[in-house]
Amino acid sequence: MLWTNIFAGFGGQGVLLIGQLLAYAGMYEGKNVSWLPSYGPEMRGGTANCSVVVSDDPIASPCINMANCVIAMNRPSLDKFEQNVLPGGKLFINSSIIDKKATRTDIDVYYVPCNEIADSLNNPKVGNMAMLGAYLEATKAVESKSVLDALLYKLGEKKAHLIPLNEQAIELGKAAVRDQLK
Amino acid sequence: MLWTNIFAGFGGQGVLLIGQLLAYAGMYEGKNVSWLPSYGPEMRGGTANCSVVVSDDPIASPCINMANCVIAMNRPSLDKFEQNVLPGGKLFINSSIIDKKATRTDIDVYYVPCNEIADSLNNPKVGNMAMLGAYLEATKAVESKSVLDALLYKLGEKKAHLIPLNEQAIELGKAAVRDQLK
Amino acid sequence: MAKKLMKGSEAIPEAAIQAGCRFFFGYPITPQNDIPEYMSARLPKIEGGCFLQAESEVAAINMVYGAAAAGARVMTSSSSPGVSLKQEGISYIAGAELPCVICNMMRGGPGLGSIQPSQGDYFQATKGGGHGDYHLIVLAPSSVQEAVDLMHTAFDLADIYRTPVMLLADGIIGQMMEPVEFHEHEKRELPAKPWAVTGYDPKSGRERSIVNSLYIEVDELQEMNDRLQARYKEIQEKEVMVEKYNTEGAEVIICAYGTVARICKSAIALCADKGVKVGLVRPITLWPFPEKELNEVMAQDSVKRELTVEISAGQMHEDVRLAINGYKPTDFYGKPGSYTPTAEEIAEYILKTREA
Amino acid sequence: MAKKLMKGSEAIPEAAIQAGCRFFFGYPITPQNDIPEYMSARLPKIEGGCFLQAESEVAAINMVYGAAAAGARVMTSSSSPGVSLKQEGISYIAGAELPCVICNMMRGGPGLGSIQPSQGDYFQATKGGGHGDYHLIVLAPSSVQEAVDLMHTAFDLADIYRTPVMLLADGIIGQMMEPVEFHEHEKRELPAKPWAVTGYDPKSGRERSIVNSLYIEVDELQEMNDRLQARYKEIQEKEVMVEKYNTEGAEVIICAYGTVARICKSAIALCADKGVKVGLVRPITLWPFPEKELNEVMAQDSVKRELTVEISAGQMHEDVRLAINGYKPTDFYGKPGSYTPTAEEIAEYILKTREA
Amino acid sequence: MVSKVTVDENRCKGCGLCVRACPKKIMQISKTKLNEKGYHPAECIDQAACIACASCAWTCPDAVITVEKE
Amino acid sequence: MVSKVTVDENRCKGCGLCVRACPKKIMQISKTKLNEKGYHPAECIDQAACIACASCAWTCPDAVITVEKE
Amino acid sequence: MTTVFKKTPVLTDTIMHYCPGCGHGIVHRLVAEVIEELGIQDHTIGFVPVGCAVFGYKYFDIDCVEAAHGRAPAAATGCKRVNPNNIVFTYQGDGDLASIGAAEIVHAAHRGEKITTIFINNAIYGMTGGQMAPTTLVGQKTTTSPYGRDPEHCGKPIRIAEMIATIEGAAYVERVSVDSTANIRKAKAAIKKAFQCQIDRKGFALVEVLSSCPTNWGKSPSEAMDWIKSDMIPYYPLGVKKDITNE
Amino acid sequence: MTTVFKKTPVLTDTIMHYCPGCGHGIVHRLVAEVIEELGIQDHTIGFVPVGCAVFGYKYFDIDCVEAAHGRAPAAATGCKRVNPNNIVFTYQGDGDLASIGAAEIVHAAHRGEKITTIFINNAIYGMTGGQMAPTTLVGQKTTTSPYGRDPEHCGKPIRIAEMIATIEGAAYVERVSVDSTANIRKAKAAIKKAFQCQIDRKGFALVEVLSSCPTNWGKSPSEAMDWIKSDMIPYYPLGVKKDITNE
Ligand SMILES: Cc1ncc(C[n+]2csc(CCOP(=O)(O)OP(=O)(O)O)c2C)c(N)n1
Ligand SMILES: Cc1ncc(C[n+]2csc(CCOP(=O)(O)OP(=O)(O)O)c2C)c(N)n1
Ligand code: SF4
Ligand code: SF4
Ligand code: SF4
Ligand code: SF4
Repeated sequence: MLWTNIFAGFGGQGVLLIGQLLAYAGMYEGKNVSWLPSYGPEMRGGTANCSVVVSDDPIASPCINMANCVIAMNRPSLDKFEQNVLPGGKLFINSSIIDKKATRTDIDVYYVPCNEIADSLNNPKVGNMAMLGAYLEATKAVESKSVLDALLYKLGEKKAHLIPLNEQAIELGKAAVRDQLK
Repeated sequence: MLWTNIFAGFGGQGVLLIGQLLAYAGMYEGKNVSWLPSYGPEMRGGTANCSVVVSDDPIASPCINMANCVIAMNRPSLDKFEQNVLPGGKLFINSSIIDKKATRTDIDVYYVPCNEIADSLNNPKVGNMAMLGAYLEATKAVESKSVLDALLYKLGEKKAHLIPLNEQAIELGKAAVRDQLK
Repeated sequence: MAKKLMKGSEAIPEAAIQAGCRFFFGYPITPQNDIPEYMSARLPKIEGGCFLQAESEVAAINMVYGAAAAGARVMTSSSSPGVSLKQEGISYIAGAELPCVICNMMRGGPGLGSIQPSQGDYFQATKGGGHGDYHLIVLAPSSVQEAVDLMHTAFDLADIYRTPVMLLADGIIGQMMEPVEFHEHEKRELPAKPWAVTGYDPKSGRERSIVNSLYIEVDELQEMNDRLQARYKEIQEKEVMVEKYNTEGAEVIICAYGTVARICKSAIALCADKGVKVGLVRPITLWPFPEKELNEVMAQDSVKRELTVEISAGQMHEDVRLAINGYKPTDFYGKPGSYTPTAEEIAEYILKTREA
Repeated sequence: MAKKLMKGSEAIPEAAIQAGCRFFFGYPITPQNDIPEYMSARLPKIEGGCFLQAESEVAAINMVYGAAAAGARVMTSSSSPGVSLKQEGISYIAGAELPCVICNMMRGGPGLGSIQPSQGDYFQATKGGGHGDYHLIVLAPSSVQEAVDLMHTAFDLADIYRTPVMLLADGIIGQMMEPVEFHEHEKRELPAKPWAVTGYDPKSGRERSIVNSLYIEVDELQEMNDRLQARYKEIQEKEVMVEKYNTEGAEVIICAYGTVARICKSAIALCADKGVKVGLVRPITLWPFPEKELNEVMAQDSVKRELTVEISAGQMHEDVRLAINGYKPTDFYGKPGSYTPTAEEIAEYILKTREA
Repeated sequence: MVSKVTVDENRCKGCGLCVRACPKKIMQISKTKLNEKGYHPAECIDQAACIACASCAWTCPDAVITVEKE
Repeated sequence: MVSKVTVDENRCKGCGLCVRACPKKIMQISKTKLNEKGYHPAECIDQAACIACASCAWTCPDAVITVEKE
Repeated sequence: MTTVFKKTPVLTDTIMHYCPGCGHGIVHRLVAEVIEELGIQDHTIGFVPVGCAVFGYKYFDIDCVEAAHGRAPAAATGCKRVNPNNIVFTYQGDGDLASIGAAEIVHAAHRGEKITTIFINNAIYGMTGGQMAPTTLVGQKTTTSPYGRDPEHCGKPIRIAEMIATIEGAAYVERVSVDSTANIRKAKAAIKKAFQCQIDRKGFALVEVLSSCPTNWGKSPSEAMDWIKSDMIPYYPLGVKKDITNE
Repeated sequence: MTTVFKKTPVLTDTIMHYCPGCGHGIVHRLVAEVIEELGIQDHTIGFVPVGCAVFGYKYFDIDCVEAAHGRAPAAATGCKRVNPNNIVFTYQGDGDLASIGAAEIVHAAHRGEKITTIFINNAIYGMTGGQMAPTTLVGQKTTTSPYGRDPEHCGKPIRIAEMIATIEGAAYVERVSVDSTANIRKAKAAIKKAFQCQIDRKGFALVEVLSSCPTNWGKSPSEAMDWIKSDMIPYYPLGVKKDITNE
């Protein structure tokens, strides 16, 4: 099993974090993983993306051009990375703020209303977790449990109380795509 | 015609100068010439030497290991460079301060009492010119006239009055080896 | 020990510390700032450890010189323009026969260039960017774990051969997170450092230590150079490291190092999908270059040609050509600057040039 | 004009001045001090000329950068350790596409080394001691007259290709006196310098000049590098200079540059005395290296093998091997450090290896 | 005296230094507007009170404020 | 008081700084002696007049002077 | 309506890349205004540093050169010597000038180089992500002094203006600040004087500007300005450190 | 007989390569005597420069390191940080310290590095054949200022002691001279104090010594000493520039 993923969005949307959580989760499950952020001038420009690989076999390249999955949290990310989904791959679109539909027909596309989900939980920050939930549901790349373990590690004990909220977001994200699954 | 020469002595003995005069003289006579001083730590140590090539043909190397002629103005120079005379070549020894004889038998050796000649002219500085005279007499590499032209150029008009003195030294140097010629 | 997900530029300084490095002198430059930052947090907490931000790269390498002269395990880190500034100092360290580790996270050049990954400093690292006939041992990791492991090797080789060792990586290695394990490292036998300047007691009988690269007499300088060359020869014989991947029976052999080599592995998979067997020879030591090992692979009848892939105008490709010496065709794919080629385009190039 | 007997390190600055150089920034270092000293006496007497002793080699090369940016013909000079310090600056000048001339009178290394002649900086000069994919045009005179003539070439090439040009010489060239003629020099067509920073008047219509090597976007950096590579290709095609000596029907071909090449000529005469015909290919441009020209000579049936002679561990020999690419044997004679081989020992080596 | 403070909204980064500088306390960061770059720009909430001292403009790091007076 | 100034002649470079420094003017550069290195060494011409102030020794750049006293 | 204040045309229309509230923007504007007011736009050459001001050439509407990190004074020297009638200035950060470029600035002053230097002291390395500068205050936390700058370990901050003022060739040296409108006005006057010093060929001129880096200080722009006043100015006293322009 | 004066054993028996009457020899002796008197020979490390003192390691009978030109303060820093109990000093010329090494000395002082620097100001580059130094006096002819140093062209000489004294981390800075026996005695006292400052861990200490280069000044050793007095001291006033060792 080999999952190559690109997570992309605005700086504040937490795409680097959910990418990392996926990598941690994979590692906890004994898989090979890599996480690679883009860095440099774009960062000042306010957009961010990272490549995450989760694989049973040793990872060849951590640099991903064509990915199994692309997660687009905002419009520029969709515009930029739609073309990078491998045929038969999956594209996740934050439908709350991307009013455009995907143009590709050779891939599976999932629309996730991340911001709405976050708003429903009264916390604008967990939109990214909703998206991660959707990704988990559609790919089964790793277990939610592993992701939550990873989150706990990242948050530290002091912020452990935030776990349930994030878990809810993940669940709602999963639910959001369940009927879109093919 | 190719003359390769090594001039060697103490720092103050003017060996670099007579080497240069030979090079200038050769140039005035339309020959190819090169002059190369040794530089570096030895200079601080007080000894000096230079390699001078005078040639009808373009000069291959200005760096000389084995020379047609070696001019030794002091004992260390004799010790160091006697072995560098080509078989059949010429070795000039400042017999005023070198009490040793040459050991080589496959070369022509000339003994020139440079300091005595200089003293006889009441000028301790012209010992080097006496040696140059001896060299000219034995090799005929260039004309004395060219050497004196070169000297005039080096001295400048203001010191032109020193020419006759130097000419005398050259002549005495020539005389000193005339009967040693084979 | 459990695996940890770590950024290369945090794992590298951690590995250095575990390898016994207690002194770090450096100057900030993107994309390697995590290294000094990590050191600045860790070293002050370690007995006898010291992190110092130098006033410049020139000062940093000379601090390394002084600390190495005092017998310490010491390291500096920088990126391309900063490494250029260290060239005089590196030549001095080589000439004075001092051990140290230098990390270069290459970025795009020449000049101020960019802060994106690059492999444009291969020549500088392997041929000697400074003056005189010296070499660095140059290690090129292609994963965070390997960077960690090579850090131990780097310090050991430096001590054993009394030579500066360079870890030559691209920005990707630094920025990437991968699981790493800090396992116990095989201990090599390390020489004592009687030459270090630690204080000379005339009564003690030990000789005076003089750390120096000045040999004003031709013969003395020759002696020093002969010593260096003999050491280089020994290193070439004993310390070559290389990874061979999928080489057996391959039709094309890729030669690539660092992250690019991993992209090539993906390209190899893509080629395999098209039924073309491609192998990879990945030098881990760029100097000494794995000449023999490359030739062993190239000698196979199956192998038709070689392809070097680099983020450069083809710098390592010269060493490949020197190794292969004309007996099989070689080719180059890559660009100078900061453009990291994709697996797809490499595969495409291999397939295309195959038909041609 | 009549011939004058001149030291190389006085003839070189005089030639530079005659080639239109009006600005010199340098820092003292043996064995090239006559160059700044000569400049310090001459330039203040020339309208608009300026000699400045910089506080360091780093400052000197950056003053060169600033003066070149302003459109001047400008030069600096140093010797090995000093040239190492200039590497960042040289990479910047290459990246900003500025013309200038840099002189390196090589001395023994590595480190402080010695002040005797050496050829140990060939790699630094030709492969790029600084970071990134750039090249210098590297000119290697073997006589004072040639140094003088090459000075004109150097400034012209710099302007035409907007690139730093290095005069790479050994201490012998600097210290030696030979007759020189300062004859009129063939004028090449030189481009204007609209890119120079001389003041921008928004009303004038000319574009703003920005001298820069920062290209933060991958594509922009690529563009700059492509521009450089295209220029390098053109230089390789058009500007190779080489001397062939006694090559026709030779059995052995020596490849050597600078003063060493002249010693080899003496060695060739010694071999001829023993009835062995030896020829010499002397690269005058070390970069671009005369690959084609060397191969033309090597292709002769008479030629059995090649021998590179250098005061180094065999740096140029790599370029020779790359050129010959294995189709005839090559060999190396020389030592790293400061030991200048004699004609006699070179001849002996040739004769001995012939028998073997 | 009639004065006018104009903020070039799309160049404003919402840093608030003009707010801090204004002696009349009539500059504020808009809570509603969002410019192209995603910043909440500054605005003058009481042009009439402006004394055209240009303190805001002198302080603005992005030179986005123009001050005019009769 | 009996003092003694000793010059290590073979290490002396004949610079004359001791001559300059001596308040009693009893140091001089030898006109006759020549040492191994070719220098005319310094010498004390009047040991009896020496007051052992060691001015010469303090000044000597080559540390070749030893001064003793009873 | 008359215009009381308007962006000077010597600043281009490009939006500056600086973080919101960064002092660099203020100083850029002041420099540009001074160039406009002195009428020297058409023969002024700017040397921008490696540091946050690395893109300065995009903002100053004059001929510009990007200098290597710390070497702007040397590069500017080369340029000024070629065309002595040009007005040449360097714009440098504290990493650039006070750390790696310490020798170059000392020697530009030592030679009495007729150039003008605008020196932005923001007590930190901005561009590279907030490392310690030689100007970082005692106790200040940065990414390379995570426990706060410890003077026992790496000394107390260096006062560049005072140091440069000891050098004969420096004709005019002043320290100013951009923490308040009043100080910004004074800063502009100082910058103007520093350019005038060059126009009058008096010698080297340097203006040290205490400036803010809200991003790396972890403060809001407004808090950052307060911190200049409360913490920086007490250690870095404002005022003229040397002025021989009237001699 | 008792010995009033005798060569210290901390100087080796090797004959120094310095020219006759060169001030370097005097200062070497003073440094060696101080090391002897303080009883620190067995843990003192000397960092010698590139300059005429390049062979210093042959003369000081202690562990020594040859530093790159100008970089002795950086190299010494590395060493001192490794073994803080060692006494580490640099011995540097004016080309080395004031020119190429200006940044390194400023920052050794800035960090309050606990090392001692002996700075030989002989107003010229000795080793390389008499080029101009930043300390060359106005009007002084050197091989790179053949018409005499022109302050309009390259400024007036730099006063290092005064400049370094402005830096907080410098604990002790004094300028002395070796032109007379009296001044040599004072010089020794200053050198001793500078080492004591390090032993007491007070901070950075620098002693600037006005010294002679008869060879490149074209003067006899004695004339050279006179010239220090007549020409150098008036421009380079002797005395303590900073002393916080009692604080
Ligand atoms: C030779 C070299 N060393 C280091 C760097 C990395 N670098 C870029 S900017 C900078 C310092 C920035 O700080 P400062 O000069 O204070 O300016 P600021 O960003 O705070 O305005 C550094 C170290 C570089 N580009 N080149
Ligand atoms: C990087 C480098 N630049 C230049 C030199 C050449 N160099 C050797 S000593 C020296 C200066 C000597 O002058 P100073 O420091 O004043 O010492 P002095 O000889 O007068 O005692 C120079 C420039 C060098 N060795 N290395
Ligand atoms: S100071 Fe300028 S950038 Fe900041 S909020 Fe006010 S108008 Fe906007
Ligand atoms: S001072 Fe010393 S070296 Fe000089 S003459 Fe006197 S004894 Fe000799
Ligand atoms: S990092 Fe600091 S100095 Fe740089 S632009 Fe941002 S606020 Fe300004
Ligand atoms: S050149 Fe000058 S400084 Fe050097 S040893 Fe001679 S007199 Fe002393």
